[in-house]
Amino acid sequence: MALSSVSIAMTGSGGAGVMTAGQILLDAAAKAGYYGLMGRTLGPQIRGGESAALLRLSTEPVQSPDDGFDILVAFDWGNIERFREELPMNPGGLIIADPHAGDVPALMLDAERRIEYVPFHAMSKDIHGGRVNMVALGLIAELVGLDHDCLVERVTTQLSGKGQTALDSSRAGLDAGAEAVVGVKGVPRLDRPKPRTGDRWSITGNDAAGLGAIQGGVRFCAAYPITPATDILEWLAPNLPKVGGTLVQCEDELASVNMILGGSYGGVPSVTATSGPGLALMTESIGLAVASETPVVIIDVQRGGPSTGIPTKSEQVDLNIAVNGLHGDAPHVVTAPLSIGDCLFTTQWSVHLAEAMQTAVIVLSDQTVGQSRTIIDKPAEIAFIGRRKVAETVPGERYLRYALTADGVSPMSLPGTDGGAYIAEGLEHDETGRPSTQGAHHTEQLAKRQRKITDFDYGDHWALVDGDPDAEVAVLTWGSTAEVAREAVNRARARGVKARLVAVRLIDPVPADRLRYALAGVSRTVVVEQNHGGQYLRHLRAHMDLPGRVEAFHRPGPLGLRPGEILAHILSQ
Amino acid sequence: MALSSVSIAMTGSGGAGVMTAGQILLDAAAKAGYYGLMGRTLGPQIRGGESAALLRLSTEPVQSPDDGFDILVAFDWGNIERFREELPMNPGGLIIADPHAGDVPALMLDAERRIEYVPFHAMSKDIHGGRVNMVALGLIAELVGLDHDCLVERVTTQLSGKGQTALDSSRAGLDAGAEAVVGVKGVPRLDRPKPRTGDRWSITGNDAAGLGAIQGGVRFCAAYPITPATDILEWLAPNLPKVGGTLVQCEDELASVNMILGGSYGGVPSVTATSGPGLALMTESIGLAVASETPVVIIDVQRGGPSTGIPTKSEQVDLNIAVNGLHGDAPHVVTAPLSIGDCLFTTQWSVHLAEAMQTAVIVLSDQTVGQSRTIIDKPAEIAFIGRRKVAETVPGERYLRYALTADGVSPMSLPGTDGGAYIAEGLEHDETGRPSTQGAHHTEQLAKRQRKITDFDYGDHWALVDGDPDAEVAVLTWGSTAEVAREAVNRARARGVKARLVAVRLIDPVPADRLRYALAGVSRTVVVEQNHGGQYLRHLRAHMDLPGRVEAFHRPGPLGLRPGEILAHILSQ
Amino acid sequence: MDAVVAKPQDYKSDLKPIWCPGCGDFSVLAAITRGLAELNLPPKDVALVSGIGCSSRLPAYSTLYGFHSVHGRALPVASGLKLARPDLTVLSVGGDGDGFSIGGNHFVHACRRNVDLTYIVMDNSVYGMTKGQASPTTQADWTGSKLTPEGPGVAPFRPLEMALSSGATFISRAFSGDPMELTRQVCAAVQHKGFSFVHVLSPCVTYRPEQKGWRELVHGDFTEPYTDRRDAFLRLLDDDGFTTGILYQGAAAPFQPMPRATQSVADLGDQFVI
Amino acid sequence: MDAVVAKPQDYKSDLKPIWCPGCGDFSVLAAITRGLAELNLPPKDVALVSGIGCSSRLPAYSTLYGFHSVHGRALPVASGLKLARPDLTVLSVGGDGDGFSIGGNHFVHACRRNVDLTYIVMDNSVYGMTKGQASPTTQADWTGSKLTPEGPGVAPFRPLEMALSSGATFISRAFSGDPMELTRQVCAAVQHKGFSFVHVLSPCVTYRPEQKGWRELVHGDFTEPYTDRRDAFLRLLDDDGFTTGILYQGAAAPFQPMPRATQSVADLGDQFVI
Ligand SMILES: Cc1ncc(C[n+]2csc(CCOP(=O)(O)OP(=O)(O)O)c2C)c(N)n1
Ligand SMILES: Cc1ncc(C[n+]2csc(CCOP(=O)(O)OP(=O)(O)O)c2C)c(N)n1
Ligand code: SF4
Ligand code: SF4
Ligand SMILES: [Mg+2]
Ligand SMILES: [Mg+2]
Repeated sequence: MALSSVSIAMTGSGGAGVMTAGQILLDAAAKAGYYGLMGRTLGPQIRGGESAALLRLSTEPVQSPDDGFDILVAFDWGNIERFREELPMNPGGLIIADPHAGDVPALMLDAERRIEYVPFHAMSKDIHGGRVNMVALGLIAELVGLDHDCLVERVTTQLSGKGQTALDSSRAGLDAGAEAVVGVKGVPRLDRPKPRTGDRWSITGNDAAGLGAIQGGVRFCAAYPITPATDILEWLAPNLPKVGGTLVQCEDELASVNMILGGSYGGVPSVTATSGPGLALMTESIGLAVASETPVVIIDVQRGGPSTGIPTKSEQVDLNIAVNGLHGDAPHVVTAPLSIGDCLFTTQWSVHLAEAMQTAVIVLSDQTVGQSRTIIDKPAEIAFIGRRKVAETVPGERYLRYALTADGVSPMSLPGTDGGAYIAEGLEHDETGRPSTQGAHHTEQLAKRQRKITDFDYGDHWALVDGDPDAEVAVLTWGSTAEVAREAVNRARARGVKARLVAVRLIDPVPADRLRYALAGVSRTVVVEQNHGGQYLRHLRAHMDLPGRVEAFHRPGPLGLRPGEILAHILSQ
Repeated sequence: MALSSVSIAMTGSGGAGVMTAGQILLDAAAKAGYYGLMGRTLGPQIRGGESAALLRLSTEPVQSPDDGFDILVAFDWGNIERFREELPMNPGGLIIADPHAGDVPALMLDAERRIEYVPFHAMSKDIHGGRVNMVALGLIAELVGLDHDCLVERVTTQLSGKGQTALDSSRAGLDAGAEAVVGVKGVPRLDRPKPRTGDRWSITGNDAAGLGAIQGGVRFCAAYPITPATDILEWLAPNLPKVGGTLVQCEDELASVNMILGGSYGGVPSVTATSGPGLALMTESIGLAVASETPVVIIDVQRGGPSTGIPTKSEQVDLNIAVNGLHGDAPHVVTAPLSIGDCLFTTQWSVHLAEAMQTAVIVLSDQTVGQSRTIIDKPAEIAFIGRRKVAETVPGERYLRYALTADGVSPMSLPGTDGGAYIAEGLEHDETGRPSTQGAHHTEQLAKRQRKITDFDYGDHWALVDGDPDAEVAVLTWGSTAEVAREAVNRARARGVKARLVAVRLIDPVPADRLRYALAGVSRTVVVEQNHGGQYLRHLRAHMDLPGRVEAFHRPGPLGLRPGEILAHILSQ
Repeated sequence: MDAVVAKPQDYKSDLKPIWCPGCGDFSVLAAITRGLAELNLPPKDVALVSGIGCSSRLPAYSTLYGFHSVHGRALPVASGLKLARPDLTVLSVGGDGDGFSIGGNHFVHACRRNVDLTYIVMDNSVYGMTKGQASPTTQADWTGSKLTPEGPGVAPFRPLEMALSSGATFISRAFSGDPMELTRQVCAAVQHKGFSFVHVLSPCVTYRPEQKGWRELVHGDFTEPYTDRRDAFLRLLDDDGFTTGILYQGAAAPFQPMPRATQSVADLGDQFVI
Repeated sequence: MDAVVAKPQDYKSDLKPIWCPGCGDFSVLAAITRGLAELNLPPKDVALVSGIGCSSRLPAYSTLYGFHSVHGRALPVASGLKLARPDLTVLSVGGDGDGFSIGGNHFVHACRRNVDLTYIVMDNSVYGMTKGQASPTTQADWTGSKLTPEGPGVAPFRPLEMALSSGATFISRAFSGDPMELTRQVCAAVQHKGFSFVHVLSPCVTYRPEQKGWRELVHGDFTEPYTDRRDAFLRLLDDDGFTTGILYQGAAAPFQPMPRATQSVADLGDQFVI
């Protein structure tokens, strides 16, 4: 039984080294020529709580989880009821358990389940300094057909600096695990990897977002830590200085967003990252960015809501606030990365959009793409670099900061420029920036701020469109569910359904014409998203009529959407 | 020429006493048996700037301004260009100017304009302690046919306590003004008032909102001043203590909204009032109200936006943020008063809704209704009083704060109750309130919080529906534009157009079934609102299909919508 | 309950804390329950309000009424509750990030406002919940966080000095490792009429393991509370941050309670009659 | 402009202030323009950042670069600007409500952070812009506002003490009615390396007409700036709120500037290569 992809979950209490093992497995697979991704789920305990590493390894580039896991390796069963539902098993899936941890709990059992017991604990005890996770790793790699040397090499790199003893005992653990395979039956194995050239990257969505920001031109970041956005900041903090930029940890999100307004006013492209609660605190000042036409990028790594909600789990639930959360008529831009790897492109593009339109861009990432790690080919260079239309000022001549231009974008002067002094203004103002309460000024500035967003040429990047030209069903989705939806569409097509994927990166303004074109000809449009309220569908409805029969397919987290459930929906109608 | 309503504007620089004169005129008219309303417009100067009192007096109850003014009395022309557009004149309208202030500025002149010069300034100089505004008042009252004695009586009441000299000079001013009428031609006069019994009130929308809150059961208010909401707070501050309540001035809006969450958790119905920028700061904690199911009422007196915008002018621009401004899936309620007087009913009803559903209710008032004053018959008693479903707890038995009830409302225990202790929780939780990350708990609590809002019986109060049963055109509007729209509908009907008014008080959840019923049979639905983005229409579209041809009719402020422009739209299609 | 003598267990719920083994917050929970038992306050009449953070999870581990609000907003929620319900005993608890960073403004203004409630801050000079970033009380050169790899580079926030400058009327400091003193302070703070601030050095064993060494640094030198702000200030100028005890207790009147009604709601409208 | 000597008029725009005749803020505007002229700083290299309030309208009356931001957020905007553009001279201006009420947290943390900028607060103990409510510096028994008819009932905020406790490195107080001293302080503050705080008593003639009497109360007794926090504290304990002069000037290094690039952006991705 050889497969193009195998999904593996490892669970265990904190300290068992589940995450380390997962990361090594992913990187070793990458070295061996595979692709893959790894998500993570954690319990509420700060330390020592249960956790699970959720992997999928594949011969082809893959950024979606499978419906379930083919192999579940349980180091122990602590608090399994808390995240049982995040561990769906594929039919015929194999549970490998340690007898030391007791019987497999009833809630893990169903008709199709197969169980093998392997005494990881006892085996590790036999090794001096032996660790359960290394034994398990050796076993899993061997099971799925990953080259043992590759694995050993990876562990060696990972543990370099920990001393020879640690290396030796790890190696012994890997070996012991690999040997234990003989006792295990009915094992799904991966096809051989295809030969590929070129570098590959192991990267999380949050790191990719940080890199995208810098590539887009960002040199200033001010932020306040919040799960699951902190990693972006923790990546930017040491990396920004390398390229002449800086990051400031602020007292709160009110300070963060206003600091980047200051940095951007100074001419330095600026970013902040947060999650729902922090975004809520920022909206007043995002409105200031809109009114004063100061470019800023706010990355919202969404988590379960409302309120404090479920900070460590994922949902696509901040579309409402991102699109409509500002007071007054405040047009701005909202984007969403379509995969872990796409966090790079979408963030970089968003910096470009913010700078080009002198507005606020909110990037709707989420915990799923942000905190998952994937293997990708080294991305091609992306052309987008934030470039502002800078004003050519003439000393002595009145500079019109908010000039009524055809495209709505008014050339901006940077502090230090002679003849370019102006007041960035949050009060309504005339073309010079002087406060005005006159209806004429208000209307023309409102229209200009709208026009620059609506009339901008977003090019082909607004969405990923893929599938049958003569499709009957369109799966329309946004942000992080794109790859899951893509897999569902591919499976449907494999079953003969004419289907098309439309995965939207540009959430607001709604690219209505392009959407109509992308959906042309379909008789069913299935709108897929991971939230309770169907926020994207409502947003689309507000702005356009969708063609054909519109079917809402959405449910809340924490379990991410699965290709199989979307497929089932496609097939069921 | 006798009219059922006359509209009068008075303008002058600060200190000229324009507002005092306006208020006296309105109250005197009320005493004489008329109805009416008075709006106000002010320049940016804190003191001494230009201002205008904008009145309409009528024999019938009236809460909408007319298209323009029949009489404009200018004490002077300082900075008139700044608010010229807020002073539209009716055809044949009369400008009364003081030669002392120079010629009537060109921008006030057009073909149909008639001008009379009256030397207010010189006349007031002739009186010991004489003031321009009293002379003007005497003149206007006489012109429009208001009983001179009524006016004198009102001035006497108003100035009681200022001493006999002040009274004498005011009286002399009124007399002089009244006598000057003989020189003025082509004067619009009011019909005689109809005889009425019962008390009448002179009240602003902001005061009415304060009273509505208290009548609804509010006894605690925490707030931070902001134009144009401060008057609500300034009314509540001395009045709450009379009924055993209190108001706290906070350090900011973050404190305000969280203080009322605390007060409400304690069992005391609580309110805050703010405007757009303050609402933006509150959204994170309004989300906490939703998740923790703590009833609170937030009155947003909308002003021109975005950002600091136009603080002293009106717009209906915070619908987006009020409806969709919370992060996560956060169902709550949004209402809007339909007139100055309706601020009383809608606020009281909103307290009732918040308490009954244990949720956050955002009331979208605006500067137009909030800061205008009107004459109304003393309102009938309103039954709605905030009443929470209080839990009957049994000491020793586990109390389920977030019990999954059929209607989604879970009985709430109040601190001090034995056996009722629980933690109000912003993390996702199970029925007891204990934090949980499990999908099952999340989904059931999301559904419950949605259900209690969606399934609630809002009764007939969701809207005001009026007009022809066999209407072809429906004018669909919300909040403060209701009365203007009503006048437009009435004028259309007078011209033989079959028309209906649907003025919606319940903005969110969208009462889709009721709306469909109210719009049944029409072939055109004109959606009227005062903003740039057409926020309400988008909101409706997001939730339902409107019948017939849908026509958007909206424009931004500061000039309030006029019946005439809506009528023109109705007739033009 | 009034007649019987309360026991600390009466105040403890059966929910297992998410805290790491050895976290200082366990002792703070114990001291609060012990203090409330000593004061014999019925659990139903006490409310605990918190923000977000490891320390802010505390209310759920009690049998009291509680509000686990949002990050930084515990004090306004607590103040609103106490103002609306003066009959309750209200405590607010949380961390140094919650209280001095995002909640810093409310801290300052709560000290000024002097509402009769007790604020207990579990200070570990770190953001525990978000996995170890610098907080306002972190030393400028602490390089333990990836977010500030060169150290935060900012002079630490001085909680006691800030409280005193802001006008707090009860100010003390305790160490979670000295539960008796902590309990004594909790009792005194709850009994104080007005805003009382208890600054607790409460180690984060996970992200600041070196704080286990606090035991050696702590010394109980605020023996008698000063009643004069001047004296307290002078004392603080010599403070090394590890002195425990009640520093200051002033006598300003607490902020306005709910008044008694003097008029019926029905009559309120009379003022609008012309 | 570098060669020529700047004149105060060069820094003044032709926009007519919305301020009431006699408002103290006129003098502050004059002192800032005079001070910048004395320092001969080209207007194009100076930025003025404000929040919302009467006083916060000041930037528009200058020929400088400026940001009229939102209520309470002037300091973060100014800090971000200075950090991103260390070559500029950055000043932030605003009122007591803007700076100590809604902006109180940023004030405290800006004092700690010590970014090299100057913060000038025009304190009139009232919210002028919203027509006369109590501010943090308003006396507890001031009954002039309808919002607090019995007076705010809260002890006034002490700006200088708070700044000192928070770690500000330059602290002074001036009176708008003494323009020479005010100008001197503006110059010294701008020249100070680090965060400088100038507290200006600037009467609101409209809502606090009694403040015209401040002229009689003010006395210039902070003659030499203290360089030791202790001394400054001791001095403040005797302060009546009307002492003018430079109280304190410390020597802590300003907060991190933008570093020089050491690597090309293209190489950043290398860390992800397996
Ligand atoms: C508005 C908002 N911003 C950020 C966060 C993320 N967050 C949660 S707890 C916390 C800091 C906790 O630190 P502290 O208050 O010191 O508590 P500790 O965990 O150390 O006890 C932060 C930044 C949040 N929940 N909400
Ligand atoms: C978020 C927000 N809340 C409230 C306001 C209303 N507001 C504008 S200025 C102001 C206070 C101004 O007082 P201060 O800063 O002392 O300035 P002054 O007018 O006295 O110079 C307030 C409360 C606002 N603009 N934004
Ligand atoms: S992370 Fe630190 S503060 Fe949080 S529970 Fe663990 S030891 Fe305590
Ligand atoms: S209201 Fe007061 S602070 Fe505002 S401009 Fe007038 S005098 Fe100055
Ligand atoms: Mg902490
Ligand atoms: Mg002020």
